[in-house]
Amino acid sequence: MAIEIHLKNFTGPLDLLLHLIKSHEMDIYDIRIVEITEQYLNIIDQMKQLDLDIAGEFLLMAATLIHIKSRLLLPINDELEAEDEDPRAELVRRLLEYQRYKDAAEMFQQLPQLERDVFTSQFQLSNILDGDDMSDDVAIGVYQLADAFHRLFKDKPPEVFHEVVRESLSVADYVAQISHRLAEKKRLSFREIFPGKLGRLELIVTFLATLELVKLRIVKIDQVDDFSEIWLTLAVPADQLPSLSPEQDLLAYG
Amino acid sequence: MDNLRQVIEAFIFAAETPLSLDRLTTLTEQPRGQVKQTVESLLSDYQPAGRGFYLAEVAGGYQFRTVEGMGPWLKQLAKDRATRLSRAALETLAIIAYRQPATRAEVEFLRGVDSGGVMKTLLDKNLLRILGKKDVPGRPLMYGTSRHFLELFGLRDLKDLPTLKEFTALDPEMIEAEPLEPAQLEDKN
Amino acid sequence: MDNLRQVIEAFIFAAETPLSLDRLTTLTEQPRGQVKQTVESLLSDYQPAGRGFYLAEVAGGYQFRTVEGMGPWLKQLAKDRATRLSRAALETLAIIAYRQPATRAEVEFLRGVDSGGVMKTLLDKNLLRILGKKDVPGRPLMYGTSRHFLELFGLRDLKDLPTLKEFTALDPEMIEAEPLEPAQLEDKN
Repeated sequence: MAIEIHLKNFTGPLDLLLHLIKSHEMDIYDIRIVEITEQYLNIIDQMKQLDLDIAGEFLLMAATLIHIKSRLLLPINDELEAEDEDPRAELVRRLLEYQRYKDAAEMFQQLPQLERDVFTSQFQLSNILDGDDMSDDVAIGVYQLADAFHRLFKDKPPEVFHEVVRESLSVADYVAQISHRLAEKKRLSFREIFPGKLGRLELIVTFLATLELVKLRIVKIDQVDDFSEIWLTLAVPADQLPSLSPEQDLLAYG
Repeated sequence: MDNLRQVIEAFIFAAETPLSLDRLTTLTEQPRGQVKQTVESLLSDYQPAGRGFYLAEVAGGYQFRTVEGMGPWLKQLAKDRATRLSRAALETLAIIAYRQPATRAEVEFLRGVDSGGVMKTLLDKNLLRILGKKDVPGRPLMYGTSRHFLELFGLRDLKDLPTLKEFTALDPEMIEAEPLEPAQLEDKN
Repeated sequence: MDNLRQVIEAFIFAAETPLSLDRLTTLTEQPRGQVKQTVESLLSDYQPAGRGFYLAEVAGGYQFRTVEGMGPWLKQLAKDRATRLSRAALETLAIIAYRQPATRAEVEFLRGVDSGGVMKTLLDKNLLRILGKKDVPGRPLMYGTSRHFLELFGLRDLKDLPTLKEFTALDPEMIEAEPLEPAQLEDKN
């Protein structure tokens, strides 16, 4: 009997087994293990011939089936038999338990789902309230917190971070940091170059780094009027930055 | 307050998520009993029969929702809004909904497959939440369903979950076969 | 159609923008005259007087909206959203939760933007607290999370926070991103 089966149609080996049991009209409490093992292995073989990746879980189940089969075929030892349960029992328990959640999943699928079967008002509160845009707000939970932290590192390779913190007063690092920020923001005011409460040394190094950038003609300085804001812009294309940034040891300050 | 009914109606209508009685009491600054009475009167005024939308009790609160059966019509409006859940995702959600708090190992044992990716998706969709760490060696994370899960399926609370069907094809001899307990599961991993 | 009124009511209620008569005619596939008549009957049923919301004619269409004068009340809904934070606030909170004690400069370096305002908001909401001053030039303030933070996120203590390893283990694809463990981070400071 040729069965058209694709593993991807099954959520896992238990799902596949249940399907085989049903399609062969077996009693789940009395699985014909030899037959089912053969069927199962055939499917795995077919998939192998098609050179498809078979998830480890499906192979693990194959091993389990073979093991059960071999135990059933062993000559019965009367002494042990009394204590030993049916080798199939554990598998049956798992299948039954799995079947319950499979049914529950099916039931969920049939419940009226929000945005699929039922809908809520799309009235936007922000439409009637001035300047209270809450579209950016997110539900919070431990997961969201961990996710937010993780994303920061995904966007920013940790290596960069190490270097800067360990040698927090290296001009070269500040040069890299400032030019990176400029590449991102296009334009920074002189004040923005000094974020937050910097220590005296940090202020000095930041200032030196800024001067260095101007000297290297990587950064351009503009001021419209006397005493008005001083603006810094990148004088070179951002993609050339890596090749232009000075090496650590080229800078006398170290 | 003269217009308590009006204010409560507006609150429930304008809120993004269902509002509980407690929340409404805080928002309106009125006695809880009075708020409750008003909500009940609104509930009976906005019955589903014959209407396009009604006042529903969901996720521990109140929310105006379209009546059931409008789905096929409204589908035209909701192009990408629906949360499509795969069978694997629904299975995982079902296990966690019924067994919470559940660990990843437990889910994987019951499903027989690696479920990390699916759980991540469900966490991203805000259908699961992390409940803390289990007091066993290794301190694995415990997962449960979120309030949004209740909203999505229109459940008032977790007690509203339909009971799990007892074993399909029930065999009297097998009734003793108890569902696996988390304690038992832990040993398997 | 028997339930045209019900369907139109549901359409207007669930749509993101006001629906015009033409649009409703297309959506319901019913004669325009009949649609018009139904909408008019709905308009007279959902008059603003005494209600929290009503059926409004706006932008050439129909839409349910809160009645005027509810603004001051509804504003609370926006303010007092206990379980929601802006993305920027969540990000900042995450950095401080995992790296505490953390300085403002550290938060700003990781986020790449000025974070003074956000940190102020978090301090106001009692989610952060000041742990002291760091023994480095400039003696910057060090921040950590508060007890209220634990309450809000349902954590017993900080050890209950998922480690990034557990977090990435959910999704093998994320492992490449090579997260740092809190303990590792400690050493770098």
